[in-house]
Amino acid sequence: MMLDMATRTAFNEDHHTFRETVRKVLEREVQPRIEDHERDGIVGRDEWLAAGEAGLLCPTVAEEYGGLGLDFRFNCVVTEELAYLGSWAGFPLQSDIAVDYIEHYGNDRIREAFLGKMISGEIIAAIAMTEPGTGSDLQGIQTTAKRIGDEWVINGSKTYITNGQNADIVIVVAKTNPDAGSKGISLIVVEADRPGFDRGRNLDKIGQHSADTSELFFNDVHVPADNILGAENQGFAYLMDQLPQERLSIAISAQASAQRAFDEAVNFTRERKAFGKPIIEFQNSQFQFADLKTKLQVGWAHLDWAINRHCEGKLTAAEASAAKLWHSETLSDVADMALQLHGGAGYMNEYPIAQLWRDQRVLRIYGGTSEVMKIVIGRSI
Amino acid sequence: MMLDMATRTAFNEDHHTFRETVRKVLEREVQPRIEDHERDGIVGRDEWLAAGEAGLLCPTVAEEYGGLGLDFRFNCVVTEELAYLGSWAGFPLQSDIAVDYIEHYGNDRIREAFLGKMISGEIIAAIAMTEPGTGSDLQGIQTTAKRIGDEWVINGSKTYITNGQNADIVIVVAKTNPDAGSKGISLIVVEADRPGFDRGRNLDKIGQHSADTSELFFNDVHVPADNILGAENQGFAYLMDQLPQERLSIAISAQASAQRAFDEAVNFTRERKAFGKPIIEFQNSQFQFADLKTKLQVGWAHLDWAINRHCEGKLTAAEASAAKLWHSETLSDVADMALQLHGGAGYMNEYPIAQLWRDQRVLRIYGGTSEVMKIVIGRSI
Amino acid sequence: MASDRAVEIAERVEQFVRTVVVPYEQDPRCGSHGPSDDLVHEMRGHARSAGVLTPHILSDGRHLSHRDTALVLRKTGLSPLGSVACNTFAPDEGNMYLLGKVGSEEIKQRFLSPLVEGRSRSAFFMTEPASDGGAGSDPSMMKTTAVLDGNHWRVNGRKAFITGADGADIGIIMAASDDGACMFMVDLPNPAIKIERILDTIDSSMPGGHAVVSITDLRIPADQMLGASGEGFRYAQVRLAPARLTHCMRWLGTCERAQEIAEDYAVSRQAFGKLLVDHEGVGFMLAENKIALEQCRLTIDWCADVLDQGELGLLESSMAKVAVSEALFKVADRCVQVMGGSGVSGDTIVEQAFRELRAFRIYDGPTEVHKWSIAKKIKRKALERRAVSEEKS
Amino acid sequence: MASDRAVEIAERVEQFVRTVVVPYEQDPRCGSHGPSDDLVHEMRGHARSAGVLTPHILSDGRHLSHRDTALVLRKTGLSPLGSVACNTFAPDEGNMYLLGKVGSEEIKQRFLSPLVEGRSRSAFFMTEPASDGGAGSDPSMMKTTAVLDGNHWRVNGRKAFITGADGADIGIIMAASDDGACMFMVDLPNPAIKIERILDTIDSSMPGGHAVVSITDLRIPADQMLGASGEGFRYAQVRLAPARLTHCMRWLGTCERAQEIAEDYAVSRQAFGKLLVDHEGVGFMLAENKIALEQCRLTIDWCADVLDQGELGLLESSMAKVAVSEALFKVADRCVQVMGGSGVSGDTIVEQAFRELRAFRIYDGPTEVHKWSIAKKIKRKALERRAVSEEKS
Repeated sequence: MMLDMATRTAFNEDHHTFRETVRKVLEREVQPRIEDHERDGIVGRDEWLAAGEAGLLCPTVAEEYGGLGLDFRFNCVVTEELAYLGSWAGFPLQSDIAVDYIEHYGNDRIREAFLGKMISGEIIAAIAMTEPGTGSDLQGIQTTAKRIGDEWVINGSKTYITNGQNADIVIVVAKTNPDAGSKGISLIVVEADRPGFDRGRNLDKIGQHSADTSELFFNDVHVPADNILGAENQGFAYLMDQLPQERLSIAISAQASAQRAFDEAVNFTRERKAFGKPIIEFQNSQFQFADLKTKLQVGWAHLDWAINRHCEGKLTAAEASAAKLWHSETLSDVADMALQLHGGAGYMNEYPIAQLWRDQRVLRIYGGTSEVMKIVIGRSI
Repeated sequence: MMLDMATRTAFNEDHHTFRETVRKVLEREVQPRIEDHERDGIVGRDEWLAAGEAGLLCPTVAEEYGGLGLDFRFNCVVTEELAYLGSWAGFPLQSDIAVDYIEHYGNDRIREAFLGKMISGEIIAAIAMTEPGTGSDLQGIQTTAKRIGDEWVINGSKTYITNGQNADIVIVVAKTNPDAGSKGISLIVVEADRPGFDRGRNLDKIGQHSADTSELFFNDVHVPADNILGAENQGFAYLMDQLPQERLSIAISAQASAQRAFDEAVNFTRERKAFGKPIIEFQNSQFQFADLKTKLQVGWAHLDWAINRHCEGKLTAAEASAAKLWHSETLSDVADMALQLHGGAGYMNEYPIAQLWRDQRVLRIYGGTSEVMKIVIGRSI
Repeated sequence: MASDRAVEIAERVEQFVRTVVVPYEQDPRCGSHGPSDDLVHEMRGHARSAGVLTPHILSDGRHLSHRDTALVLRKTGLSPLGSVACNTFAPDEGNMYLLGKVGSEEIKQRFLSPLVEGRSRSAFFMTEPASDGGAGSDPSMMKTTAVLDGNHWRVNGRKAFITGADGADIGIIMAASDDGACMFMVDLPNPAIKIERILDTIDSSMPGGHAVVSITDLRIPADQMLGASGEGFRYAQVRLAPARLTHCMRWLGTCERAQEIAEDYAVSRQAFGKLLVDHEGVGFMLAENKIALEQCRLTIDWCADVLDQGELGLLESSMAKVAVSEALFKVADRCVQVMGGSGVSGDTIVEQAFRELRAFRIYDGPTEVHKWSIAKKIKRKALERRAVSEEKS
Repeated sequence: MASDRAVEIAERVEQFVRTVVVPYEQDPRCGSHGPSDDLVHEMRGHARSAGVLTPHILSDGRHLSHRDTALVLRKTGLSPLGSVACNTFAPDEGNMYLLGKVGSEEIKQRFLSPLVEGRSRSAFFMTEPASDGGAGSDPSMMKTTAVLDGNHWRVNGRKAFITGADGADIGIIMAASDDGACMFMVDLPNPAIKIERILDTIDSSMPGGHAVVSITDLRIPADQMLGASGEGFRYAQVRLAPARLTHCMRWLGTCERAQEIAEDYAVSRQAFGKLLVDHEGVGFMLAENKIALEQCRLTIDWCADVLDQGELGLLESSMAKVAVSEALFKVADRCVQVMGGSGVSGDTIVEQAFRELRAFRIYDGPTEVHKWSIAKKIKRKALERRAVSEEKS
């Protein structure tokens, strides 16, 4: 059971070769430990280091910073394979989202300090955006960073932060000019060993137990002034710039996960019988599978279009939002029907479909809810 | 208001240039007469001849038979533009479906007699498959062709035949070996002036009034033995071979028509106010538009993938069926919501959306119902 | 529960519609703006003989309860022509209800009686063209004016989507005086009321179709005002919820019939070697329809019970209208799909049901407007609950 | 209409669940296989004091009507813990119903009384592992056997999805004798009945979870047979429709509560400068939920009325089960979506409602199996209609 590349249009031979490596590494390092990750609510450091060593982390970082300088399609390969495997290890957050902020907006000291170790997996990054009182509406955030001498002093709390327990560094979205709305937001790197920084409990979630998710507290946390990424009060613009890639990354996970749900249901219903014949042979099953296979065909074609467009620098914010919206909603449809086709086994956590179904629900919420995607797309009309 | 080519991936400059021509011809020859076509239930001969003269008909026919020998993407351009315009003139049936049977399976006499005139629009073709007692299930057809001497003698009746009123030649699907099921079916060309051939009334339909649709009756119709296309009893296989292109063609119409529905709704709701503000500014409208725009983005990406794949000879029957299923179902969703966004005006036939909504319903039925598509796709799993 | 009386009436109506009205469904006098007046009169004659004309109004002028009406109107709706034949169709049915509730004896005598007897048709002139910035689905924006001029009112304005205006004998006209909205009774035709055009719409069940109308210096004697000046909105609300609900009742009947037709088709036709109904792809659609139809019936009955308790039922009728119109459209769509090519042809009423139900998702308030008002009511209640719980703590 | 008595009981139950049970929702004893037996006993003690233990069974052993039960069980369902606390949960509620209907006096005395008093828990051993080719949702394929051996029955077989088996005091075991299916009463635990494993499932409301059980040479005294040999399927059908419907009742209550929570969230939280509920994208979802919840209530009451008329109600309960389980799942899903990040967290019962309703679309017959049987019934009726009309013509 693996992703079929025969009809794909986004990848060349180099990517295919890389994919073979990724599959081997994940099969060896991650797959045997998924149950542990689920139980423990976190992916271990060893897996991060193994991924780093095999070149799975941050493949786009430029050679001058110790990276491989590859195109984003290599990230896509990792994200697809991880989602298809059913692991929600936070590698994509590191490679597809966090590292770009460090590489694009960090000063030399910041790049020097973090990029190499993010590639190796020695440093795990998180991005702290959402707060207990706000959802996807960034203008409502309350965390502040005050400039006092050569330092920023940060106060506030964040929630639903992926990699929150593991994180060695946190990119904090904070108000540096509380009166200026979206024009008063900056991004500041906080090292996890700074006094005043605290992690809350690893949150109890419906799914994605392997992705540690936390509240984070900042109580008079002091960091050097040049821990800021880019210019003061420009954070909102940087976030907007990076959002398309983040949303595309979620769309990729969604599509690969949907394919896995489909494959699970096909395999299951071939074996399992009801009323004397394999479930897959009932016409209703055939029709449901036909519907799902159709959605997957359409989805892969669209995803490759979006990946190619992103790599050509043409993917707009509205297009990326549409991709996130469509692929996450489609994943929910596919996962729900795939579970239903399992019958009673479908709600047993021991079957991959049950975990997948729980895991996928949040894709319609994180990275901006479907409703926020619609607001973004709606504005482009 | 026109189709946007900026994000498309199936066409090159030649196609774009051709598209300009197509738009001009349709704007001049078809658009002013759409109301007439709707009222009369048929597209006039003049429009066919004009389309032929401008090179819109059968662009793929090889140069040796008087054609241009272009790739199928040129057909796609015509089909897209026609559907976007809101005309259901039977050009795509001629160019995307009928002509291939003549060119691929006709003998030299048949090719000689018909190809040139199909290109010029002097001959209009129909394909007679469905019968009053059968739907998409070809094995159930009752029309027979008996070999008597040097002739075929055809008896039976057909229904829902597009171009049925206009047709100069009809490719009849008939049983030549009634006991052999799908292996006893042949395709035979019947010229409309043969004694015993009769047309029923132009059928009263929910929509697509411009596409003449008829019952056809065959009462001891004699045609020469070499009016058969290809080999005796091989008709089912030929039909299967051509079906992917037919279904792709319907998918193209569906996608272009969906885009038109969307564009109509955007334009209308920008102008029309409710409770003091333009309807487009209500959040529900924005969300619905976002949803539709997302489906269209996904649809165009998929359609181009399918067109490219078809032109590379790789599109499978299941993939083409999935395309037909998805695009026709999506069209229904898009058209329904686009109508709803028009409010009361939406059910006035004078607004293009009302006609479009009536026109689109049958796309989920003709060329094989959604259920039959699901059977085909289901078998491929 | 519907009363025994209603059950008896409903049985007679069903018998009449199935045996007498259904054969008219292929009559060429069924045009795109509804059945012709000639055809209407012919069918009404039969209904009168069969004792099923205006079956929801008793001989003493009282109406059946809403719950009883629901049963009877479902049966008149078994054919798209049935409600016209039995005189239970829109807008006359709602107009009769309104006149019965708020009309003076003189008005009832002069305007209501001929309607109940099925001798006249009426139209309700409320909605105004949205393009004029007038009252689309929002009656508080009324632009048509009524000015007192001696013992007459002078009315000016434009109206849109006026169902049945063409050919109507009686009009109820809404216009704003200085006191607020008013309603007036007028005989039709009247030279001051001009039918600008009859809209060509996707539905086709209502005689006279839907018209755009201009009213220019219409003079109405003061005693033809319905009720009191300024009370027009209150009266409109009296009519509002019941009229919404009777649409639901009639179209439920039509879709029940469409489902019967689709079921009959599915057990009489083979595909790929077995009856259509034995294909799960078909059987499951019919099962979904059966469930939806039952839920529509329950929802209508529930709302009717609320109205029978004397409530205005604005929330409940909004909920019912959204639920029923959306569900019945899906039912009709699935019937079309089950029947394939014949589903989109005029051979059966299935394709008409599909078109009619499409329109019903818009008229009498589009789904979105109802959801909007339901959401407002949810908000108000949740805020009250919050206030209470904050007070407690 | 529900009786006054039921209204009074329902009010007390609601008061109890809201004030006493809801605070337990964050209790750490709520595990992934349902609340611990310790927690169950603690809550039951409170319910006994409050006079709301087993509120649907009267002191003389009679049950409330199904219609009345619907009202009371909706209220016990207001918390996912409420039905356990009030002893109206599955499978005990259905088992009590069955024993009340078909149990002898001795059986009632010995097995029913402790259940009604909330002192024991029970399990119903019917479903067999589909992987063994046994009776999944299809009881006619029963593979567990019962052989008479002197004055004892010897039972062997395997059972799956046995809710509450772990920790149960009483078992009803279904097995096939030469006469056909039989039911037996046994005390638990019993060394011949081995819990192979407790399944880890996405739902988590039922004490004891769902178990796979093997039965090896279980000896049951002949007088512990429930009713007569070979009548087991008939008894199972007695239990079938009511038990399906009480699931609908309880989960309706839970989703009504989820909707309250989502409404409260939507009026207390701002986004982009206004209350969430004022965004149409949120308000419309809540409006859809309100409509769906009302329709679920109506559908349950309708089916309850059918059962109260003494019908088996197999068709109606299939229709209700499909309609209610599918609709409530969508309600729960929209509640999650309205609440965003907190919707997927354990902070409120919304995420549990979402998981529970997902499972409910499968247990007690997946939607597809019900649609399949509804379609068969449609077919039979349509063929009959066709035969009649052919006869006439």
